[in-house]
Amino acid sequence: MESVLAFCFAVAIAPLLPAVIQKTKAYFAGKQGPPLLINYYTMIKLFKKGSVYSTSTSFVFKLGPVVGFSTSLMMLLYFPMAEVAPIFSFHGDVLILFYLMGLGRFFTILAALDTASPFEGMGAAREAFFSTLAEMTIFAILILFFKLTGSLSFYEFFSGDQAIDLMGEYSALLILVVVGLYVVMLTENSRVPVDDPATHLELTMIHEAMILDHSGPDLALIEMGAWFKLLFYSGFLARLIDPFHAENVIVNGLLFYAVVTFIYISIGVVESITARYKMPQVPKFILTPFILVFFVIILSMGVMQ
Amino acid sequence: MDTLFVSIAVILAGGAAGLLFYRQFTLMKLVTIITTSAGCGIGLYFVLPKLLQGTTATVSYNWMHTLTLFFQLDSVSLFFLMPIFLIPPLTLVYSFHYLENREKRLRTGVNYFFFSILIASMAMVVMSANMITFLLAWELMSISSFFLVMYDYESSENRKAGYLYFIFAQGGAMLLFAAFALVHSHSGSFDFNSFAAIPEQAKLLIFILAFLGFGSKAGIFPLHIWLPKAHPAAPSHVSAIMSGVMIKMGIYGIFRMYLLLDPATPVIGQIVLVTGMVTGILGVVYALAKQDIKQLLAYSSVENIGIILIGLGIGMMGVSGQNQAMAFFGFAGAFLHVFNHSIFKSLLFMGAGSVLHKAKSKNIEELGGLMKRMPVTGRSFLVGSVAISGLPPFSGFIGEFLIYYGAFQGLTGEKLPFILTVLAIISLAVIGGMASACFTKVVGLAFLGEPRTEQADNASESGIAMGAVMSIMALSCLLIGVLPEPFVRLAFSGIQDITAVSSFNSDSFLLIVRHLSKTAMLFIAIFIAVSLFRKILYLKKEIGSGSTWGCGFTQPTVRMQYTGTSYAYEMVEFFKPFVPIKNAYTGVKKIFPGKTTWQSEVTDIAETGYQRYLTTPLLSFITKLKWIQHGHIQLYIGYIIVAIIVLLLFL
Amino acid sequence: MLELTTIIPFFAGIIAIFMPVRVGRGILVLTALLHLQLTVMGWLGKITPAFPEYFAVTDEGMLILLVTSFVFLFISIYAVSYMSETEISSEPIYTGCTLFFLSTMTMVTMADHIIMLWIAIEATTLMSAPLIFLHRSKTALEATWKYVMICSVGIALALLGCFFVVMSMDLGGIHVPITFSSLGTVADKLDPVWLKAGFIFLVIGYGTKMGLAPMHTWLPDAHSEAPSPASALLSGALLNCAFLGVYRCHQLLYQAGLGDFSSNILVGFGLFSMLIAAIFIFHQTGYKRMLAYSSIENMGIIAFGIGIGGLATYGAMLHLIHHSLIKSSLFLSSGNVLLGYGSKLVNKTGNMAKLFPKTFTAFFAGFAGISGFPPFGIFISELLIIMGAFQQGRSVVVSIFIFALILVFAGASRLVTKMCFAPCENPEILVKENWARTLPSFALLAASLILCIWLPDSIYETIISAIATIGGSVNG
Amino acid sequence: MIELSSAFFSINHLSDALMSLTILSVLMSLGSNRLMALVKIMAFQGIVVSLTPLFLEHHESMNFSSIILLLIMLFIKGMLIPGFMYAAVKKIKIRREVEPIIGYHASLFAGLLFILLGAFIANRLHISLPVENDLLLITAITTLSAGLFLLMSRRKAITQVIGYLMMENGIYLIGTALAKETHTMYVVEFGVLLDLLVGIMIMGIVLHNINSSYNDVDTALLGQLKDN
Repeated sequence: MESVLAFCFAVAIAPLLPAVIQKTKAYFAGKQGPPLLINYYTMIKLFKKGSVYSTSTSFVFKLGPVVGFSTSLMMLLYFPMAEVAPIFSFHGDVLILFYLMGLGRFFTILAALDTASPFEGMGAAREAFFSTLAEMTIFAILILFFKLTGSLSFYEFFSGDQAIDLMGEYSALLILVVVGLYVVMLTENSRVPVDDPATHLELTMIHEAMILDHSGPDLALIEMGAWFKLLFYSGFLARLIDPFHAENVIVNGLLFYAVVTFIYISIGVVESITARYKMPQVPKFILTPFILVFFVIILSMGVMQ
Repeated sequence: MDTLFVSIAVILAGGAAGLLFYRQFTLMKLVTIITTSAGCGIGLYFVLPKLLQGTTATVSYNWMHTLTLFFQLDSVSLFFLMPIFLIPPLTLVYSFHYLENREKRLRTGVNYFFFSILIASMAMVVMSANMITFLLAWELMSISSFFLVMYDYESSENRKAGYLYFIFAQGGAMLLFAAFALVHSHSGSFDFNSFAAIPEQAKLLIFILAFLGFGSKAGIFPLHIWLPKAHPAAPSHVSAIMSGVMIKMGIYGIFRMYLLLDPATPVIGQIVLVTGMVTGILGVVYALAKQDIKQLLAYSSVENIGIILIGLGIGMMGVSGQNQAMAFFGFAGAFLHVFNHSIFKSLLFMGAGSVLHKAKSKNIEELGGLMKRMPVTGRSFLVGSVAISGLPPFSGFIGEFLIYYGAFQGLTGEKLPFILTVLAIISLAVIGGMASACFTKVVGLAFLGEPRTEQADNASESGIAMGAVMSIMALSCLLIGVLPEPFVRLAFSGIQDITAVSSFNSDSFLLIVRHLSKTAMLFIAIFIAVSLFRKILYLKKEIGSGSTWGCGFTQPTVRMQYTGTSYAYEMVEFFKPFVPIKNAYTGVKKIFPGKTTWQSEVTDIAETGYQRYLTTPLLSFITKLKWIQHGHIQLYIGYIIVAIIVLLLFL
Repeated sequence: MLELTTIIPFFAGIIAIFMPVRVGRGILVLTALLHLQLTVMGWLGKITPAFPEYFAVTDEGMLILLVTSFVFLFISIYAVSYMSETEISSEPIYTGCTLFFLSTMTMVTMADHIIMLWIAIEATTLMSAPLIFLHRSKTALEATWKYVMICSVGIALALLGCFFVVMSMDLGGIHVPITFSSLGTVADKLDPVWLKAGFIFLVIGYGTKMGLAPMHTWLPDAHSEAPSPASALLSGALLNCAFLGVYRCHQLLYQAGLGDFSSNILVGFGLFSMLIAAIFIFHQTGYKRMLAYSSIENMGIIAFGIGIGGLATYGAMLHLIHHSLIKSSLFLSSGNVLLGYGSKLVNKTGNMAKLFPKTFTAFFAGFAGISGFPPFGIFISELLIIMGAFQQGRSVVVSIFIFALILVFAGASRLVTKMCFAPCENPEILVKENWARTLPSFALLAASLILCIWLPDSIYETIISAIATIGGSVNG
Repeated sequence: MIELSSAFFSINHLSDALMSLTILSVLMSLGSNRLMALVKIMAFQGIVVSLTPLFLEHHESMNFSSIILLLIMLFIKGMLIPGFMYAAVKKIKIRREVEPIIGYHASLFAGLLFILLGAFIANRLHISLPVENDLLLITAITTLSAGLFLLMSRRKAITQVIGYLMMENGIYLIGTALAKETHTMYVVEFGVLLDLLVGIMIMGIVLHNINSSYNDVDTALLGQLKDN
């Protein structure tokens, strides 16, 4: 029951948190920024609308948002949000979940290519490339976590005797992992400095360029999927760095979401103080955390023995 | 065992029928396809229960007084018999509408004849239990597949491909001859059972020879270069069987050799693993770089061979590191991937064949928009693409999951094994990501968007036989992905006779498999729910249609679509030292620039390497020696005298 | 009276020369049949030599006699049809000379006396030279000149070798007939140095005839210029006979305990021949020359196998049989190609698969067979030779062996695929193929195939006892 | 050198005189550029060589049949073949060997080297030889080598045939030198005879054809069949 509630809460709060980023950025720009509930309004607005489909597209175009949304939702179902056991969990779930994210990406890319638009194709190519690089880091992190906990499941990473704890034995190693995961989060969720969703030129976009032709409820599904995904990644990070462990589930949950909000704010800060990298620089940026984590794995070999 | 020989006989009879009745084109196709498929059916009917029960059988015949033909069935061979009997009937049915040219009826008959020989010889390869039998079947397999590749011999590209394949086949066979002969020199016996008893220090060399020999068939890097040439050359049902089944015989050989030698040295596992990683990554990068669908699929086969080898390598390292779980899942994963790959790669090749058949091109830069024009082909190709990218809930994921699982079990190792395992996992991830990129490219550019040429625009759906087969295979990809347990069990029974892992208890893992299945079903449920939700949202709403948003550009043409070259360029460039890209750009000159061109070509580094360091020097050396036969008798007599003098020096 | 196998063709040849063409053809085929009949009777032990001081029935001799007789029958059937299509100076000369040729080759297989063997081999040169010159072109003349000149020099050296062998007898103080069979019994008493010197000259001499490099130089010229049935005979029968000479000498040395010396020489010649063949098969322009070089390669393989000893000798003997069958089939097919396209150049041919389906089938099957693909026997023989070589621990030489095999295959398959599949530039078919000219090729291939499936006991036992004399056995 | 000179000083038989004549003929043939002269020299050499067995010590007890054989040999080597060659040369317009591959002076020098080589080999074989007839062996080896040398160094087909003849003579001499037993006697004679017959007949026919198709017997014309 707790798990279901935690899940519902996560789904409900997912649209709220990105507004925090916008607020932060507005603060840095000296503006007031949109209201915190802006995304809910957007959602309702989009759901009410109809859509215009390009004559070039086929059913795959409509499949994209649905698959993307479903896969993001799956992540939340299996991830222990707010330190509550997830609804589903089994040994090995991380593998299938990250691959499901791959499935979502696969169809998003296809939907983009279905429009026959050169810009969307360009975005799709970058998405395919950068996410492959990010995947390397993710799997390196999984290797490390398996080494530390002997487990392949989100829940087991953070529970049981060998749960990962930043304050624990390997804190030095974990700090590097946190940095790596942070970069992966920025990459996978198309944030600055990898991608700039707020840019004006389609040529320089990645994710936004891919969804140019989506409208109405389809676009809403895509947006929601993106929010879930961001929540999942920040939740993952939060579980790593969360220093608080309260007895009460609700208090614990609140503390957890406080950390999550902190991460969102940090994203806002990063977006405000850095600019997007030039495209050729991006692979280097994404590869850096991989090298970090790989280094950590090598180190762990010495530590574990 | 007799049933198997009956099935082989029926298959061969089917092939012979192709030759006999070639004058009645349709009748010939029907008779051949039905008979051969019946033969395969008999085979499957025999193999499946045997595999699940785990029985073994042996038969031997005396041959030419001194030699014996020795056949043996164990779980490994039974497992590999599965795709051999399963895929060909499907491709044959497909070929009913694929080979439609009545004028080539004799050639079609010949094609069916060699097709049946190929099936029979592959079955014999897997069944054989001594060197002679094995090599006999192996060579029959090579030569019959050569004829299959040469079907469209009118094109010089195809002839070159056939030639290249021929050389690699024969060269590989020679290495096998050497490997087996080395074993024979130690054991004095032709029997496979004698392998394990030979001295340990000889095993590494023997394995490497055999690895290269089998690898040239399987397509390990850099012995793969015939694949991307032969597969585009062959008719699609042949590519399907060659890529789906035949190259797995190379894998079978490698694995069989390993089992027989039973080496203690960990080096062998490491060699296999490293080769697998290199093959997998470079295979997929080249696949990404190619614009010819069939060539791309061929490189993708190289990639999948890499994945399978990674699985085997993980398993072998598990055996040498006494890590039973690692060994078990490595082997099982490789086996399952062999099976899965045979299905989805055949499916994809058939899809490519269907495209080639109707849209008259296999270059994705000349296709586009086929999803609407060829719905069945398009949908099944899409399913195949998702499956081959290893994405859930389709079959490709299950095999890769097992390999991942095995590899993660191996993280308990030390030093080199540990680092190799880590690298294996990361390469699998990279391969997975790149494969998605590669297949989004194919599907996205060939089937989606707007047609780039008139031929593509005029394409229509292929014949019902082709569509039906592709749909069946697509469905089975989904089935294996959603209900993997029986198939995982199948893979488990495939490795039950391997002594190193036979005592491993896999029950706890079957639980995980059930979870995987549940997750897949959950995902599908959510997917359906979301789709319904979306349907509801769109109820009674205005749905418009218009042209794609051109970002302000008002006169879009189909040529503006993103090209495959550009799509892949950045990713390919990332691997630049290993994947040479040649660009030719004429540049913009003058104030009012004229027409300008930009060309990009990716050359296979192995191919150029062979050319630069092997064939060119060798040929120029050979040319330099041509003066020996220089036409004048005086010199010839001189040779005789020199020969005498040299020999007299030995006196 | 096994000598009848020599005498009958000889007189038949004389008769055929003076008979009209049609009768001559009949005589040719009839004699071939009769010869095969007598040979088989010889095999069954029904007839034996009448002059035991010169002739003897030996296992290896009978084997080669059978192969020669069998191959000859099909070649002569083919020749009947071929000769009616081609322009040659005089068909009776062809008929007569092939019969003489058969007679002399038969003599080689039965000869036991050292000098008788030498005479017989010399006689084969004499009888086959007119066959090469049959087309009377300038190139045919040149080929004949080279053939006669080089072979004569070689054979003269072999005579010297014979003297040396006799010399070694004198030094050993032995008084036995100079036959291989009696020398074999006292071989250990022969003077080793002179025996070895004798072997060197004999192997050079007979090796010239056999086509071992570097004495092979006449072979490509002669094979390419002779009419195809004659080329088939040269390759399928004559080379074997010359090989028999080498084999006999090797046998003698083995019996004298000098087997290592002669084996090493044979291995060296074998490898060198294979490499030379490989060099010239690449970029070869004429297909008959290509086949000729392939013969050189195969003779090299046989010499290599015999030299290696053990299991490889069995392989070499099988190789000899199958090479004869397949190579003569190939030359017969090449005759059809020559008739069809009117050129010996690979570039002038093409698209055989469509233009000459029957010939193509025979030609390609033969090529596959000669390259060691099953279901033809060379697959087994090469495998056994490689295995035998590894068993003897000769890994370096066998690596060269394998390298040469691959090289030859790469070179030959390029030409063959070109001929069979590449488009032909001017598809003007001069002479159409027919069954009379393709069936013999198929029959020879079928023989190889059948021998690969079912090797008759008597042949097997004969091979085994033949190789036992040089220390070979199937069990290594 | 000492061995060599001792060999020369041991001329005390008629056979040794014949040997010197043979060597002389060899040297002359190496230095001659006229085809007709060559043929004559060969006839001379043939006669001398055929006569040699008569004057060897161990052949003194010859029987009737071997005499007959010897006579046949004399006939063929001294008359038949030279006659044949003579006719051939008559028919051909060209009378000279022009531009040999190796010049005449060099050829003569090579001839001297062959003599040295023969002496060297004869010396090496000294101990194992049944008959102590060094000079015969030296002559034989010299003739053989010179024959091979002619085969390799001359362009005209006729000269090559002559080289072949000379080689046969050398082989015959070696056979004679080495043979001790009577049973080997026939071997040598018979073999060489057959060889000669076969070789020369065929070569004659071919020579005739070469002449009629090329109007020359230069073997440089016979270099069309090649692989480079």
